[in-house]
Amino acid sequence: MDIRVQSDPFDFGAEAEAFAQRQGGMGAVVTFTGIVRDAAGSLVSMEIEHYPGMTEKALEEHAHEALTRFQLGDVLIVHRFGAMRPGEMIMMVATAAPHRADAFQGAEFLMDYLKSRAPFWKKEITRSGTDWVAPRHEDEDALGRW
Amino acid sequence: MDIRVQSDPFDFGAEAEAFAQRQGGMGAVVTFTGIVRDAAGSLVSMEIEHYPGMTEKALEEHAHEALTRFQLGDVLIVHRFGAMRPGEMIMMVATAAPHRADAFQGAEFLMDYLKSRAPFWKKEITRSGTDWVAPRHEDEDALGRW
Amino acid sequence: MQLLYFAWVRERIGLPRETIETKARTVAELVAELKAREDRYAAAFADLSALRVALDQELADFDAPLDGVREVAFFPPMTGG
Amino acid sequence: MQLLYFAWVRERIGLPRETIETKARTVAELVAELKAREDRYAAAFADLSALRVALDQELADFDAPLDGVREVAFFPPMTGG
Repeated sequence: MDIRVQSDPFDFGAEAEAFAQRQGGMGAVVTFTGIVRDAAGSLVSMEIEHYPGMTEKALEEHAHEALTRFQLGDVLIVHRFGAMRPGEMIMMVATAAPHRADAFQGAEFLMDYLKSRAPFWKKEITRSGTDWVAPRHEDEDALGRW
Repeated sequence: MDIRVQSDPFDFGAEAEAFAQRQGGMGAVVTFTGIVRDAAGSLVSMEIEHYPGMTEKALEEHAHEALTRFQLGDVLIVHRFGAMRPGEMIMMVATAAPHRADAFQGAEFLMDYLKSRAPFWKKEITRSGTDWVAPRHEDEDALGRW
Repeated sequence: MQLLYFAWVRERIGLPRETIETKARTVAELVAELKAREDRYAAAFADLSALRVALDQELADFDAPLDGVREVAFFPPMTGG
Repeated sequence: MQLLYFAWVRERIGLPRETIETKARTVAELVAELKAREDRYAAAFADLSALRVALDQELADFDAPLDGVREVAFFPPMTGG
């Protein structure tokens, strides 16, 4: 289990490759990457605030639950905070399991919890002003399936 | 859309990174990687046979269906054939979408079709003999949800 | 007791953290106390349904007791990932 | 008509492909014709539920017609991924 909360960019390809390479006996590896998206065409940058201390704790709890619930062999979570530009990677998770269903479900479970239960807040700086990102109903609803 | 059927190994990290980097406007990238797994501890190698011509056609059809069905921005499929040792990567898929639910579903849909509807056959060479891998009921059942 | 504020809660109150003395027995009592203090607190806590609270870094409800709690954090719904 | 065999179908029959002349109107008729030929074909086609067929590189059923079909492939259930 590897959990990192950092302001620096991370190397998605290298992280994904290293994660997959160290999985002895696992047949399936799933990764998810979140990228700063400029949906309206006016985003200058995104700023992510977090709650140092609680963030790591919450991510560890979710990772532990995913490990046991889906019998994962391993979990990786990297989440950035601070300022990012459109196209930059915000975060990634990776899961490994003997079979693909568990690897997929583990990654989706982690993402659903991370979206609405880990203390991160996104602020969008656009050409017309700044705004805290409102939570999406879909994200809260997604938790209902677990 | 990028579909490759090859005997050579592929560089998962580099493919995943390049795929994620070229997704303008997509907020979510999911990758799946299948790895040769030595469940019984006696696997010497795995050999994958395929049906040249039909393989590419089937993968393209599935990729097209995933693209429209889940409104994906892009799809990558790399699948190897020939001999592989335990720990080697057999294949990968990657999907990109504005939001994570579509990226996850697109990747799972592709995997479910690829497992049971693309013309690949696995043979396991173990210390005690060789055997064609039997299809798993779970894999056929998984198609039912789409 | 240490109070922490994040995102627009922090912006409305105008500070990221403060140390207070309180006799409040629950989060709700603490919120009532803060709202009575100044307009900027009243503005930050106007709509509790738009707020979340963590006690010693664990998510909690507004009717949770404060016995033994050292750190209370208020923030909007989380938007990570 | 070109016939292709894959995986253990190929191994049981002992060759990967062959060209044949046939008047079979459906896949099922073609299978019956092949089974009557030699034991190795009878062995390969003994259990149709364990077999799949593709006509001109598209999956098909055993009762599918063969009109205009140039390539017929027989193989076990697929196990990719």
